[in-house]
Amino acid sequence: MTFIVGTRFLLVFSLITGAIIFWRMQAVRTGKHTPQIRHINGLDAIEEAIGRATEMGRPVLFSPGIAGVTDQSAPQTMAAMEILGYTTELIAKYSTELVVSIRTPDLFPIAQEVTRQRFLASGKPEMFKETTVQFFSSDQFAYAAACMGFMKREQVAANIMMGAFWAESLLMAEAGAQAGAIQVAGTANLHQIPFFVAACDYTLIGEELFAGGAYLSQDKVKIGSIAGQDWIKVICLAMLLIGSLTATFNSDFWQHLLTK
Amino acid sequence: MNISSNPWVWIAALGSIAIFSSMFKDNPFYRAAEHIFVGSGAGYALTQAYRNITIQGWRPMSDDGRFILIIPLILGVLLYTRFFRKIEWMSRWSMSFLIGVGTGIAIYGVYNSQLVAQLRATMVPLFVAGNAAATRDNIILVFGVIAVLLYFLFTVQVKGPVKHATSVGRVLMMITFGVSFGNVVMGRISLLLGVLETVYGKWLGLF
Amino acid sequence: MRREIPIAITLIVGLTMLLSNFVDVPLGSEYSLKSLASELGGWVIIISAFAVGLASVNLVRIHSNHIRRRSSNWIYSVLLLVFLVGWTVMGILEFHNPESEALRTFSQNMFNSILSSLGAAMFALVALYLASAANRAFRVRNLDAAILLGATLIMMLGRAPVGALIWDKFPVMADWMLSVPNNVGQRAIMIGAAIGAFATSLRILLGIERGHLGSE
Amino acid sequence: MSFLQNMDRRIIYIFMLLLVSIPLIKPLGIPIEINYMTQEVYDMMDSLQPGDRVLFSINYDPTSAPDIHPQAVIVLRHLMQKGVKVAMVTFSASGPNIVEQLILPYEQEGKVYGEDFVNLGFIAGGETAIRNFGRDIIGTAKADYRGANLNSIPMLQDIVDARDFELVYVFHGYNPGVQEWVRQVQGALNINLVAGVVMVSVPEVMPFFTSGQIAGMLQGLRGAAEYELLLGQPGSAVAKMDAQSLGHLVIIFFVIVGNIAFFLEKKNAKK
Repeated sequence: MTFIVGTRFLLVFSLITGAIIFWRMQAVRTGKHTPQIRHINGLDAIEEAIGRATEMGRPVLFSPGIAGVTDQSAPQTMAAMEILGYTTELIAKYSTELVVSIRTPDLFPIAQEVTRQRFLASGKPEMFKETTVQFFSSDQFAYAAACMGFMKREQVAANIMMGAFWAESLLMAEAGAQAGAIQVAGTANLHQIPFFVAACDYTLIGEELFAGGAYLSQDKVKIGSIAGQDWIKVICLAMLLIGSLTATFNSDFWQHLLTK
Repeated sequence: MNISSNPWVWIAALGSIAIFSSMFKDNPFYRAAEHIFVGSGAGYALTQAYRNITIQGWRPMSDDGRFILIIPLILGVLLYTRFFRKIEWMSRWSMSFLIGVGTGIAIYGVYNSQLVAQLRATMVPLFVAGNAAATRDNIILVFGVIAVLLYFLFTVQVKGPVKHATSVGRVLMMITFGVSFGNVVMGRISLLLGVLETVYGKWLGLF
Repeated sequence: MRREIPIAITLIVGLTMLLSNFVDVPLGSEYSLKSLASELGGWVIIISAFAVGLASVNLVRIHSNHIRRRSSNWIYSVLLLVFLVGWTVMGILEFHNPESEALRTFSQNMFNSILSSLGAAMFALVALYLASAANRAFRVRNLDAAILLGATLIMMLGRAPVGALIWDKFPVMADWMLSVPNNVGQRAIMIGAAIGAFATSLRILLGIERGHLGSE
Repeated sequence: MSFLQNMDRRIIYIFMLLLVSIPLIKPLGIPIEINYMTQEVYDMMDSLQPGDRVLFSINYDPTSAPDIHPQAVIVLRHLMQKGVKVAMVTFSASGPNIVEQLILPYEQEGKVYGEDFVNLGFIAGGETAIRNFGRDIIGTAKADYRGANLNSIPMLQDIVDARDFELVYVFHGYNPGVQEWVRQVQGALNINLVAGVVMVSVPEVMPFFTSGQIAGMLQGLRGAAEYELLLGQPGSAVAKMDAQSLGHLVIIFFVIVGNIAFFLEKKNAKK
């Protein structure tokens, strides 16, 4: 067994942070710790948006981003799937129409599975239809064109965009605004956050997208995982401070440690 | 004026105009372009998929005897069990394979390029002798990153000075968003000019 | 079992991919951990290719239903299906006749004047949407909006040649904002998001998050 | 006032389209300030000697081309005028066509394919491909785009890896691009790397420039315009800069209009 040079710090760091998350999940699960998650506006807005769609009798469009489940953006897509699960429950509760637009074919069966199961769990399996999850196109801009056309023609009342987005973000958000939809968006793709902030009613920024599933489900284990994430952030802050201070005194020990 | 006689230029120009027409009103011209676009995209993807299955899966197996490739081929076929109620659970094997690869790649990828690399780049000296500007910038960088990170604490009730720090963090995020927005404008106008060049230049021959 | 097998597959495959970045272990005569990981990565291409077919069945079914029911706008569904089938046939013919110059030129022209130029036109729309989004969103309602607006304006004036005519400090300010405050926000959001992505992946790997695996 | 408050977006679009179109057809000549980074890249190119060899890595496709292609055009013209030899490779599937487009005018003018320039074609595999290509150029590319064996190409004689070029110029539209070249090749072989970057990616690439891993950087269409001016041959990029200026002013104008409307509305509400 050979360790690959340059990744040893990362290995140790992954193990430690993984253990921290596990530890916090256990603590919350067994009731030793009951953390409160701070308010996240964008997530509360999803119910408002679906409620409005029900009143207006118009559909809700959910776009889980244009990334798949097999690359570096997979966690964003999967976080979107968690939020989709919650959205589906609300849709079932209000009996509104939901359309999930898919760009990456890999994601198609997964999104079907998530929505079907949640409709079933909510006691309304008949609400899952062939049109609930629709493959729009695997071409980035053809997908955007199809979403925009759908929003305008169906006059969607709510447009929920969660996941990894690229240049199509503003196209879709502006088309939604033009259709008069309430828009809730969330992405960890930095370069696209400004457009969502400008064009949508609510935007989940970076890590808020990943906290969404836990926040919405109030599942104890997942909340424990969020508490663990806070611990990791504090560790990063400490590393940053120590690293900068040692750098101030001409020592690059810390920077080097990170590349071991 | 010297209108192009190349039919492909006509298709490209008319298609672009159809797409542009959507910003004024949903119209049949745009709908046609949209549906052609979606159909073409899907057809192209199917072609690529056929190519990939043949080149990466079938030929290496049948021609070079790499029989291990039967596994992904079977996993691929299993996806289609979704059409049969009784055995559709088998399609989850393929899905969980894909998700396994994705999460495995992502954990290393995001930690390496987004966390460790960024932490390292932010470990800068808080005092640069004889360079007041660099000292200022470095202090903004280190304490700014800390302030924004504090904003992302979800389960800790922030009070006192930390609360102020999170407000500063929010302000810094807004500046970042503004900068990104303003910076993108030029690149996007370039793309608009590119399309206008096709329409005015290549198609209408205005210049 | 129906639930455990998928979770086990995710865990084993995920760990293989993850650990191969850190260590290399010989596995039998043919494989090492690293080569196994790259083999699995190659399989993804094959399985994903099958998923394209699955997703396309959905597209075809939805649009054939439109046509069969003669729902409004069914004619566009015809257009979509014609192009879908046309491209597929053309692509497969081209693949099996690599020596045909005519086929290659035709498919390249189709690609350039349909897929490429429609994509470019969509992309170019972003410039116009930036204008309408800015008009609607950048109103000084509160401090946040004011800061967002200020940063955007300085940046735009620093980039466009006309900005330097108005005030020659704009380009300098824009460069500074890009390299200092912009970096602050970018890095911190990236670090936070990385931690979130890590935790999400971990939950999936350990089978804690399994909404995507459906019911029993 | 509610007219201004809820300004019909279509008015904005018409204004924008009209105002960027006018200077395209008839340029206004707004002066362009030369950024120091452009000057550095220009000087670097200008100091090359006839017979020197440069590698272009074309990492963009037709969709992102309008912001970056003009750079490739003008830098190539400069190098051709100086008698520098240019090999071009691409890691984007539609790249080989772009390369053919770039070299076509010089081929018609009488320069010789294989001696003055060569199209090494598309190499699949993203980051891994860049890594392999940087270390073993002939072995990775094998044949050029027109099917010739690389050993038979005169200008590639005794080329082994990326270090054998005077410099490598990466035209970056999207990834894989500059970051991959820096990570996989520059870091390991310490090559002389210059980056031409679409405007949108400038913030991501900037850190490599400040750290010195990239010797020079040219920014989007504006960088191309400045380069055209430095070379004394203003072309399409310079012409488009006026349209850029007007486009920016239109957006700023409508932001101001939006705010005026907003404040008047607020004032009315108070009364």
